[in-house]
Amino acid sequence: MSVITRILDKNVVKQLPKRAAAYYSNKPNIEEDIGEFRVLYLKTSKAQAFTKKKYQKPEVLPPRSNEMPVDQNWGNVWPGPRTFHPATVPLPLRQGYVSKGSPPDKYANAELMKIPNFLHLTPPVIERQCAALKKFCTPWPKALSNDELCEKHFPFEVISSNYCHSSPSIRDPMARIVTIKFKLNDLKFDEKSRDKYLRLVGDRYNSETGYVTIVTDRCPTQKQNYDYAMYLVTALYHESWNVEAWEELKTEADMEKYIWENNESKKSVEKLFGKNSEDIAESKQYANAVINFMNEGESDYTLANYGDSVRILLGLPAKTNVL
Amino acid sequence: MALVKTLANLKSVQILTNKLAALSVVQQNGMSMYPPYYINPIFKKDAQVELFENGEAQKLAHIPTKAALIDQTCSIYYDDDIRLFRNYIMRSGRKSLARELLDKAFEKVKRSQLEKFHKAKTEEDKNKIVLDPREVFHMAVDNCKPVLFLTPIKRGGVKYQVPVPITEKKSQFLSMKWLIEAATDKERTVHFPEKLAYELIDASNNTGRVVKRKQDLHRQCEANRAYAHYRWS
Amino acid sequence: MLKVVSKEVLGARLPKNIRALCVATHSQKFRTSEDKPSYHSSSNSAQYYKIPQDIRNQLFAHGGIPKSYNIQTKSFAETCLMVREPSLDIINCIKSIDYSKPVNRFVLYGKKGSGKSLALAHVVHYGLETGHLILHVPWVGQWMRYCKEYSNSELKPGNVDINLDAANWLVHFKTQNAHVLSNADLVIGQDYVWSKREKTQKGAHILELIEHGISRVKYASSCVLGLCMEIKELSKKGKCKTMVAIDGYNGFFYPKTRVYTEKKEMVPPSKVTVTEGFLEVTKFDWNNAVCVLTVDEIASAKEDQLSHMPKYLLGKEGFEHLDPFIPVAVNEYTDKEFTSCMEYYRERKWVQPAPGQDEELSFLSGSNPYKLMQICAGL
Amino acid sequence: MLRKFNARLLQLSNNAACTQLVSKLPLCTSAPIEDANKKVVSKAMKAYLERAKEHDEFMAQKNLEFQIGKRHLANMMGENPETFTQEDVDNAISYLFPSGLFEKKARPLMKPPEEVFPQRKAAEFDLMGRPHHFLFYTGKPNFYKLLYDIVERVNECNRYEDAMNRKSIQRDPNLVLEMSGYQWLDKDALEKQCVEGINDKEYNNFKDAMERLTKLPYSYKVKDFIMEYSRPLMMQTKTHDVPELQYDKDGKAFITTYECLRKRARADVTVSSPGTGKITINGEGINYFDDIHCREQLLFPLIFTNLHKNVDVVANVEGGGPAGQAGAIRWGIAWSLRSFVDQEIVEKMRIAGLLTRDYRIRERKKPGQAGARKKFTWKKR
Amino acid sequence: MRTFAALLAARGARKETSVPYQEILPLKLKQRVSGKGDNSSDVCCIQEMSLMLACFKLNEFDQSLCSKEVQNFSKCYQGHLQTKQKQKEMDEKGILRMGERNLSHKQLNKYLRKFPNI
Repeated sequence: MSVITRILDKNVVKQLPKRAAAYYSNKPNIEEDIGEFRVLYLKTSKAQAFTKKKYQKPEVLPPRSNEMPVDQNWGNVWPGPRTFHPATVPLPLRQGYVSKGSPPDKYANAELMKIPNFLHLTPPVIERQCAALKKFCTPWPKALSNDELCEKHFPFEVISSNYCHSSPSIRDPMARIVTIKFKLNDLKFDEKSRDKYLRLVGDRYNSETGYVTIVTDRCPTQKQNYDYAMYLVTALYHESWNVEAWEELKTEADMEKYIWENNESKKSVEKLFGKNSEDIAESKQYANAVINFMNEGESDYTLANYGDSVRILLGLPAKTNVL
Repeated sequence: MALVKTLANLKSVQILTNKLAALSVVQQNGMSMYPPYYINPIFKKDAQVELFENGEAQKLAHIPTKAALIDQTCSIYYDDDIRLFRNYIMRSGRKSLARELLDKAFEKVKRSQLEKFHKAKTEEDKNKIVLDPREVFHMAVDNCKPVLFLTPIKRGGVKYQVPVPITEKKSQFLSMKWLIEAATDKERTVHFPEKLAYELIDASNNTGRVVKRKQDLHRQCEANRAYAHYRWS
Repeated sequence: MLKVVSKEVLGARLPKNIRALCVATHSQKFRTSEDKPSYHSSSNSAQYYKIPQDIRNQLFAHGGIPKSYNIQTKSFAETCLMVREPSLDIINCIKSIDYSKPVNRFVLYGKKGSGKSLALAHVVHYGLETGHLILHVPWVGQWMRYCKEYSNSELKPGNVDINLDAANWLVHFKTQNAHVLSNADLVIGQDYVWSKREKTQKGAHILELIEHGISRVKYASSCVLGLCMEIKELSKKGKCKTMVAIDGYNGFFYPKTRVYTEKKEMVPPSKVTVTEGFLEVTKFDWNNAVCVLTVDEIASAKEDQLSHMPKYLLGKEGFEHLDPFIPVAVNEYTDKEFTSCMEYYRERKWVQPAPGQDEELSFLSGSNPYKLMQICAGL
Repeated sequence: MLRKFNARLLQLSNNAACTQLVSKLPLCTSAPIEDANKKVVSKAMKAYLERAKEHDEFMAQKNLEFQIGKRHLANMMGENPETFTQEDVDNAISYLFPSGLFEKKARPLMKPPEEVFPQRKAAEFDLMGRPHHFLFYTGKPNFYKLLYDIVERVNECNRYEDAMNRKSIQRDPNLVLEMSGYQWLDKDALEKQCVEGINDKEYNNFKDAMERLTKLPYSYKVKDFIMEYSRPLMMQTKTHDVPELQYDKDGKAFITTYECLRKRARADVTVSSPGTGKITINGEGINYFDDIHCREQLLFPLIFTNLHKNVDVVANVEGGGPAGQAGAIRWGIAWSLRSFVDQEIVEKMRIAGLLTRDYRIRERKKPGQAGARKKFTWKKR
Repeated sequence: MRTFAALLAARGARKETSVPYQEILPLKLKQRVSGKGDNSSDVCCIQEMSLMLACFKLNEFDQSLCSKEVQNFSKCYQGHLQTKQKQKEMDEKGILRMGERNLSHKQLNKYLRKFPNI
């Protein structure tokens, strides 16, 4: 107990006067209550003469969103695409990540302005626009119920794009491009003309789908490009039926296909048996195997096929399947 | 052996995980791409079986493992020592060349052992010949391992060569290094695999240059044994 | 939900003695005691047969077995070949050949290291056994890409001789056909004038031609050419049955060679003297013979090794030269062949038995015989 | 000085004899308890109350804004504002403001203010300015209380151990607290729980104390306490979900793993079962790789799971060298095989390092030196 | 003579009391020790080593004949390494144990912090 009293004595009792002084000094000063005493300045100083005018911030109006009724027509407030504006959007949005504290709000938040927004394409707005457009649409012809029918009656597919947007010019350079698509089989060809057509068309023909695609974009307007495409289609068709004099000079090396009759293979078989190939019983299937082998390229399958036919031709026993 | 290693891993893991939170920006494991608490993979099948039997695997369930290296597999032909040896042979990262050389050396070992095998008259002699080149390799490395080595220590301005015991790891390294050095020290006409095969067979029979080198080292140690108490680290 | 559970296998470890037992029980089937190829049938497929030492010396003393396998035979202390499907197939066909008809050409093809040369060796062994005169070229690439020496031909201006190789081949031919060449009927059908003083008379024994080529190396190439022609004529006359076996036949059609003229211009294979002879004997315009050829990527330069298929390797010219031929595929080991091979290796102590070894090795090698041999070498 | 004195006093305040003494002394500037009715409150309290009022007003304002905003949003989206939930709000915001930012927290949001603004600490002292908490003057009362609690638990365990020893009862060895699957609360979480800032040293102290507690033989007695301050670690195998098997037309099960990366190589790997162990790499077989060690790498996951005879592998790989490509395919095979094996083997594969993506890549060369690390030879001049 | 005496007087053999003592550092020992002198000698297994070397010499350095000695030696060294490792860990942590003689500097510092000499 004595320890405590000693400590108390040391810390508290000795400091009591100080504390008391501090206590009373906190009391309100009586003189101050009367008011400020005017001072008479006899000598004007420079500092006194010039008082800096305080900068007044221009008054900022409260955001427009405060006045908005909650059942307003939003499509009228935000009719078209536009960068985000905090005062117009009545949502307490926030964006950004800070490690401590809350994310920054929408005012002066550049991040919100950077990202795209769909404020002009809210569901009710889209609905309204669709409804407005509807009266300009005609019903789909009933006869063209499926894709096959469409393709049958309209084998020619013309694809072009029109653009409508709010740039200074109403023309878009992309609008001039015209693409024409049709199936090659819809054109009537014989073997030779078809071959020539394919050579003329080049990589515009897709052998997997059977479509020819012609893209024209060299003229300045869509109309011109369309006309040019039509011209191309016609010209290509008729040109492929033409036969030029030099086309007769085609040799074996220029052939795109292997034709057994024209080749060394036939000669050697004839020489081997000493008679015409028509007289050799097995020559037919041998010829087929060689043609296959040559046209489809070398693979284990075609080669084995070739081997088998040679065995039959030469009268050798078929390949024994060991195992 | 593998188990001892895994246990060592485990310990280090515990220590590392404890330290993990204290880690701030600087990683403590050098330039490694893996965080320090990753453990080395245990990919040998028998090592894993042991791991699961003694329940250590349970503790590993929460610790991520590093990816197995490109020359580590669980194949029956995988051997840690041989992998090490191959990497010692390797120069400037040409691992496939190193592998080719070592495989050729093993082939040579096998051929010459087989030749001896076919020449041997009695069954007893035949049984004595080790035909597995990998076994030959292990025998050779074991036979070349020194038990002591000399380290220079300065005392009173004079350098003394003091015999010092050697750790298992360093002894193995020296043994492999000597084998490779012996194989590189050759004429131009002889190829590395041939020479290496020759050295391996010699060393496995406890003869040859490398074993002699080891014995020479031991001899020197014996001569300097009086300085043995000079050692301090 | 399909879940393949593999539990017990993860820990599969067998003690050594049990391993040894496993190996001992299901062996023995990988060998056949039948060492005559003519008796080999599909029941012997995937089995090894031993070539007797004397026959080996006669047939393959100067090549015929690839170098890597040759080393292997030394380590194994015996020469064994596996009876495989392609060679069986060819032997089977040869058995049924009507020799009066034009020559049949068999072309062995397959990926690198799939065993084409060894299949050819098997067929050659068969040829020896059935008393064929064997016209065996161990490796055309040796002539076209690694020839020992070349010089402009004197007898055929514009051509290039590879005399040392040709002489070597003549020696090879002589040893291989020692049994047939003793036949007195084999006589030359025309005069060969080598120089003013040297000539070989019509009606001389064919051995004289060979001997001349060996002793006068300068004329070796022309001798080879002459020999081919003579053999063709003799076969036509029915004096002998011939088997033409050429390894790396596409070398004769691969345009890039390492044979040069004296002006260091590259020589196409058609301008190398020996080529003509071998092209002649692979035509179908003769009879009493059979051709077995192999086409191999390795006979062409590295940058042209794009496919192992015969038409690619032979080119248009080569294909038309051979057409119609019988392609025979040499594939990778089947499972049965693979196990048999591994059994053989184990029996020869080439690999030490270990559990799970076969599966692992078959995966690593892709069942390719040469790759398997390479991988096993280091184990 | 005063503060120190107060602390001293507080230590003593447990002693009942002293309380009288303390209350009698006019220590603080505030008036004694009897005058509490006159609504004289301490300065600290006054400040606090002001702050609290301000905060409440602020929150009310924000709440109102949020409610109005929500109605606006419902109106924009053409929905009924009464049934417009927070989930709808989030969906609407992500539709109206499609942000592609990687960090999800950084995307635009509209949340109730309680979630947006951080919580404030409530008053820790009464109207007179006297703290509620006995450790108030440590500055971090909650944290030090936690340490204090830990020591309490340690003592408790020790006492229990002594009692057991006296009774000579052996401890049941099965009742061990297994902490291998747990991790202590991290610093941020602890700070949040204590609502106090904690520095690294203090956090280490906390961890050391907890570890000492768990190491005691009878620590399982205070398991609940320990668990409160630890979080279970995720099983490594469960860090990624194993995908369900897909089936093709023939009823074959398969899994395709896209983007298997290693070094500069990139592969797409399809594993299908049942199969025969056939491997196809860019249309070729195993021969695609010349080197054996690359082939071994492909074999590694297959032989490890013993499925090398039961599955087929198709891989398309591009970029990099052979080793990188083999590594990429190895990872792809292992990653796909998870769907074909059971959980135990997945764990085994993980321990074998098959399921870890190898991120190591070539280190770039630095300017001013010969290589990535190698320096030029030092030349004096 | 006189001048010399005068010189002496001028230079003045100062009295001890006239030079005030200045305490630059506190006049007591610090509460810590540095770890500089902690490196202890690492000599071990001398006995085993000499036995082994003697055996080597006897058998013409054929290691197989001295396997027992080699084993003893390596075992001794392994044990030594282990104890060293353990000691190091202890030192690192600075754990105090009762009745330990050779204290590391970390342990000493810990003691000094607990029982400072005033």
